[in-house]
Amino acid sequence: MDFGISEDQILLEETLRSFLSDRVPIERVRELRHEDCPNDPEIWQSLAELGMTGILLPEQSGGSDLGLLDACIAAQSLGHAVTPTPFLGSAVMVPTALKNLDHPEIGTWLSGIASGELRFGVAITETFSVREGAGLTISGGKISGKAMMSWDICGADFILIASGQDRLAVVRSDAEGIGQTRLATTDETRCTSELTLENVECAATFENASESISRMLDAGRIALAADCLGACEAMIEQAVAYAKERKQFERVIGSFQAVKHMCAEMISELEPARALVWYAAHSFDAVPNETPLLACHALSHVSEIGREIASVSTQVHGGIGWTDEQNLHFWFKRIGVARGLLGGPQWLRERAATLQGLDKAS
Amino acid sequence: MDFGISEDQILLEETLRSFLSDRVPIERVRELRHEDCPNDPEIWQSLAELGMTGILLPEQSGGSDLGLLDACIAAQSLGHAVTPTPFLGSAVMVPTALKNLDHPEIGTWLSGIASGELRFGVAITETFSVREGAGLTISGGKISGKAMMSWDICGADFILIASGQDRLAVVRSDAEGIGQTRLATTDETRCTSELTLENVECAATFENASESISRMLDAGRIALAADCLGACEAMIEQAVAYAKERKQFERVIGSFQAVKHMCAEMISELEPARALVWYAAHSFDAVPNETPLLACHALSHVSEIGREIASVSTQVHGGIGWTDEQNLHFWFKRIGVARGLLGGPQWLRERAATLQGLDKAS
Amino acid sequence: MDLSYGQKYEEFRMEVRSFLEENKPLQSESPLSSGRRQRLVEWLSLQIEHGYWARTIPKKYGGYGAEPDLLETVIMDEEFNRAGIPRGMSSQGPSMLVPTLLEHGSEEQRLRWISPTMRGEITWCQGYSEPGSGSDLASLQTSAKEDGDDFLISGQKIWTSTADRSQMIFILVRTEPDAPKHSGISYILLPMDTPGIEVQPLRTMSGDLGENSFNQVFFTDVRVPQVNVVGKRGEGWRIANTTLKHERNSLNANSEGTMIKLMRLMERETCNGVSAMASPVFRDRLMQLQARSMAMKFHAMRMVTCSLRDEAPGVAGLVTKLRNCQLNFDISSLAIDVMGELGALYDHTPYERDLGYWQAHSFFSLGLIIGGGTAQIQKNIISERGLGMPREPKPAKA
Amino acid sequence: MDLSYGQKYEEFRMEVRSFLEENKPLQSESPLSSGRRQRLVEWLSLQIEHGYWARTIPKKYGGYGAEPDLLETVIMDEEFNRAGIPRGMSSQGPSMLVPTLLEHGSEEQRLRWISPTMRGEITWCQGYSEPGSGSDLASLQTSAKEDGDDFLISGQKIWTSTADRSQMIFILVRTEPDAPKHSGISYILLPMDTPGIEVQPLRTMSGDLGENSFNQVFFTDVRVPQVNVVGKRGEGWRIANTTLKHERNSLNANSEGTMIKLMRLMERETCNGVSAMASPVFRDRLMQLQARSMAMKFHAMRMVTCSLRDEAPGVAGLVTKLRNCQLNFDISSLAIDVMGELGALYDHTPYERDLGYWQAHSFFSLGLIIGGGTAQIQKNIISERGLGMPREPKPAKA
Repeated sequence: MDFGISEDQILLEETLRSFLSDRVPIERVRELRHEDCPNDPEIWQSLAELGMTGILLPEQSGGSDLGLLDACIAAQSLGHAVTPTPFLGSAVMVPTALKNLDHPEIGTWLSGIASGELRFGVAITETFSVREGAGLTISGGKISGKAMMSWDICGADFILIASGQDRLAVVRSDAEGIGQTRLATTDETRCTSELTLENVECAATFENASESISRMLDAGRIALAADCLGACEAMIEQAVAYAKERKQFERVIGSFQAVKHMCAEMISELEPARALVWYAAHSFDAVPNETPLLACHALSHVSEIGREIASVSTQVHGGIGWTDEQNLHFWFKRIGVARGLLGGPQWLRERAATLQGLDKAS
Repeated sequence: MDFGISEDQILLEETLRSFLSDRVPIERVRELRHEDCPNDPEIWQSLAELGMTGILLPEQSGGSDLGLLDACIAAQSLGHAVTPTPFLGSAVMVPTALKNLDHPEIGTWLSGIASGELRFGVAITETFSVREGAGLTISGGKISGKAMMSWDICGADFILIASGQDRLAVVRSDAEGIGQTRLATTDETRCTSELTLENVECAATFENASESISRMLDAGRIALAADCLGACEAMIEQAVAYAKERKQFERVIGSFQAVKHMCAEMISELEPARALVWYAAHSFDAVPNETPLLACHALSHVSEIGREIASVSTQVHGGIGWTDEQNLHFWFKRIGVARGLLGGPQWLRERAATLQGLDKAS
Repeated sequence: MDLSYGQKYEEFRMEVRSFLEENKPLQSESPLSSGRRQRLVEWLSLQIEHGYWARTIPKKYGGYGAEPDLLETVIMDEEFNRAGIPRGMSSQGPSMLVPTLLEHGSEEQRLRWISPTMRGEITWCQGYSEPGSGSDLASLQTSAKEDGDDFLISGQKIWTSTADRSQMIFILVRTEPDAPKHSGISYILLPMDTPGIEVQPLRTMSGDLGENSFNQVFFTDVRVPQVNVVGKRGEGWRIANTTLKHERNSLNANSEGTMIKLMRLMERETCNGVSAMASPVFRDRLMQLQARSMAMKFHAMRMVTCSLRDEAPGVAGLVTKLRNCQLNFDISSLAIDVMGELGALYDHTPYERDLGYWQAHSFFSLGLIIGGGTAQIQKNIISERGLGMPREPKPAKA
Repeated sequence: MDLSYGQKYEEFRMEVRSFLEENKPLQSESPLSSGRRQRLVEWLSLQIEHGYWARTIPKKYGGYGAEPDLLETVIMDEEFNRAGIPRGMSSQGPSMLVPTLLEHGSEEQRLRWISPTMRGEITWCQGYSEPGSGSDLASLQTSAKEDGDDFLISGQKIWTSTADRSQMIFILVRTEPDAPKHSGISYILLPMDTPGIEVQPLRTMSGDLGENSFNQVFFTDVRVPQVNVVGKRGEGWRIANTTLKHERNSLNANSEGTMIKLMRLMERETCNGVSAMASPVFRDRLMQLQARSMAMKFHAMRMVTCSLRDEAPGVAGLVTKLRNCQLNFDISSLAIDVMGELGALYDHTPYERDLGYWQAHSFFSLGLIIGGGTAQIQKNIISERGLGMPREPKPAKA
């Protein structure tokens, strides 16, 4: 019995965190927000060199064939550093969806992801939330319709699209008939867009892909929870560090019981949530029948404590925490946007109930 | 514009509080819990002499013809002193229900309440919550069935019963076919029972009484909120007083920021709730079309903050607050039991939404 | 309890209402647009003439000269809000400086500053907070050194709204460096175009650089005559507390309008074909907020009544800001939640709801929880002044 | 991560399971019923013989003498829970005194007390808290004055569970009144039938006077030999902290079973013909609690792993009690809510659900939030020891 991360996983985390603090410090994140899209291709390439983009891919694709827990450790570090990157879509969700499907191109695509040559956008929001008349239909190898809140479309080579609960398609991002509009959110570290498709030629289509879609969503939810957990961790660290330095009333504010208890509340919420995310990620490979429920609980729980931690750690900073200059808001907003990205907590909880048949009660 | 209680109302409050602290101190409440029923007839008689039992009744019945706000000030004082009394049923709900109905006995009954000679039990739970197969039917002037969680049945002369949403009946408590079983709750200051009726002769029945029933429930909900508010107030007072006295770590615990902030949170919830209860009570006589919504909001809101205040003020006391000896639990439990008595907060909120037509959204 | 205003006041209400119908005021133009200043001055002057602005300020200082009457104020607020018409001035000159001058200023200062300030001819900003002095405002370090009949001011202020477009600043500076921290502070007026003043915009997390923006102001040997001190030298802390009291009241945003906006949003916003209002879980949260919002509304009426009756509101008077800020933050949180993945849209992007109001409101409410004394300071005040709990003991010297 | 136990441990699990199937132990009898003591001693002795009790205690002290193995402990706990069979002893002798004696006791004390304590022949109670010393335990005032080779103990203890049926007490007393408060305390063992000891039951808000009851214990010139001190005189505070650590761990109630009980209740409980589980609002609260409960379960597994790996758990090791107590209180709150007006039924009244479990659980959880160090003390510890935040400054002498 060993519930925890291994030495290899600790090494992975240390390597990635040291790379990120070195190469993508917050100053670099600040610069990137002025680009049309924050997803810096150089970061992606470096993550590929570190083995991160192929973390879930088999060795024959050039991947390192690790599990979702490893991917989550990476996601947590990326959230901790608020790194702009299509990791969640390209390195977690797309590989999960495609690696068990059958198509002649898949090998090439997956190798391209592992080597960092290819990046994928994902358009899967409508599998759980249809708004603004969005929706997609595939007919005769062509796909048409609209997808809201697609991720990482800018600069992507391909886009993975879910049309309904059981059909997937891959299109080239430069295929004729594709239109995209950047949808700016408060989070300047994530690329989100509206995608319109008019009779777009699919590079591949997959029917009866419901299992792939739900595995993809589960993996995405757990990794997003990990990203958000990392961001929470960073906010608490900053709040505690600031409280130990900042003086008011001739004392460091961290010696005031009110401030201490705010920090104690935050960390006491964070630590058990870490175990929940770890177990959810572990289950994905070890006990997959438990995963759908755990994915809902992990993401909804982290979303809830995330809102509280984001708000309280900002409050610990006082007015300074509210300035752009202090940078704290990058984490605040990353956590805030994660809250809706793969289903809001309320939706996830109702799904958790449904998975247990509890909604059938009369 | 004058939003607040009047000098007469302040006088009423002072008179009642001074009577209660004098004649029904907590030591007397402790004694009464060992009785089969805590409703002491002497207290009722004294409340009648103070004009409390007839507070809502017209002068021709011997009442003082005051409004629900006055009754709520009384209820708040009774909650503040955790006084065991059938005030809520006999002096608020029964007069509200009966005074606009037509029956030759009503004058006698109301006069009896005002003078303190009569006490009523109420069996109205099934108008909002049917459990355990309860329910009542009236046929040919006889009533049969079961009512759960009826109040103040012990020692009552009559019982007011609602059978469904639009029919009321009054029965003599000693009529043949009536059975009652005391249902003990955690609150030892309130008398609750199960009532069974087998072909019981009604002293009066009223059809098409839906307006009377809903007015009665609104009045009851607002007065119960006031009772609970008074209990909350008393708990905060006790917590603050204890925190100013109790020393730990060579300081009074009230000088610790954590304890201060707990008290500040409690009082900051209490004060606006007071205004809500006042306005709800005021609306009952002045703007009755607003009352049903306000009654739901007042009781559900006070129930929510009440749970928090009861728990936090006990925590301020530390282990001592958890002892029987400290008496704090009488308030804790009065608040806890009020939470379900006329609809739990979740039920009341759904009703508030329904009253605004919000449940019709699709 | 009597919630009618009575005939006299209802007549006053009708007067205000017809005035507003007749006079089309300048609407929510950018404060920076050309020609606006002139229209603003005209509009404020017209209001003063009718007594709807500067109502209780004596005529000799350029006001209308009426007796103070809280109900009239409440009615004017209600009617301007109802008509959706801004009073025209939200700067800190009329709301904070003018009351201070009336209470502590010299006759000369009153005669010189009050009238043009109320008419909008002069915009003021407030120089209180410093990067090192937030909750502990009295620890401020901006210094004013005597130099003949002048002071030379050096230091830095932060959170200075409208500094970029103000002609004047009222500022707290340390004039007596050796006095105890609360007794060494003076309250000084000075022009923003004095040499040595530099204004830098301060970007906040909301990214907003519009009308609600903030600035940092840097002072390097800024010369100001000693006669510009308001009240006595060294008494600035006490004088500033008069204005801070005004600020605390002005931070009490009413949530009624926001609640209505939220309900419209929830009726309109659909996910998978079902409106947010049709979700029992969202509806339950909405009803919780509605009850809290109503409680705060009636609480405000109670506080107005206390003033009318000249009663001390006690602890009830101290809790408003704490609860309103949290309420507003929670209202925007529900709004953001019902919009799901679109709840984070911002910055005038397509599909953004209510012009990005909800995210902005959320940032702004969080700022209010922090600003004007953090929630922690509020709770200290509530427990100490309101409940009579002891102050924390002074720490022993290390 | 590897959550399998491996073959060796699965075999051990099967051994425990078949032992439990074969041996019908004494069930949840009243601890006061006659003959129970004898059956308890037999049952505990049988367990020790097979190594399921006193497993790691050396043979010479009456234990089984196995090497410590946390997984074996976990498996035994799981299997006893699964079978619904109590270990037999929940008193503070085995859980708190015995570890202390093993660490700090003299050889003579170990030989004399450990074996009969583990076998249930002696029941111990714990005399730590005093009415004036709750959170600030080190301020305790019960005094032990030297009198020849003895001490004379006078004072009062509170929250002394099982004092009414214990043969012995381990107690903290002040032996050096002039020493600083943490250095004047000694840890002493004494028989409860010593003249001068009086036990009074302490009723709590839950009204419970059963197995979970508490007492006050009064000491008037109670004579005890000085050799009964454990460890060195004046070192009681340090020694007691060993046992307090054991207590903090033992307070970590697992909520998994309670959650299952709540789900059953919600399926069964109907209002107006609709079950509580069919209410989206109640279901949403249930799912929130389920997520929290799962998080605490996995957190506990992480903590066990830390011990297995001999890793320091850091701040994560300090948060368990705070979060579990609040979770348990919140679980019972939902249960009480779904029962509506019947949620308050108590004291074995008709229609009471689950034998009054939920109200009792609510009172008990609130007690745990307070007991064993209030939530406030927990948060001090988390922030100071876990996050390295500074202690509050010592107050200046008034």
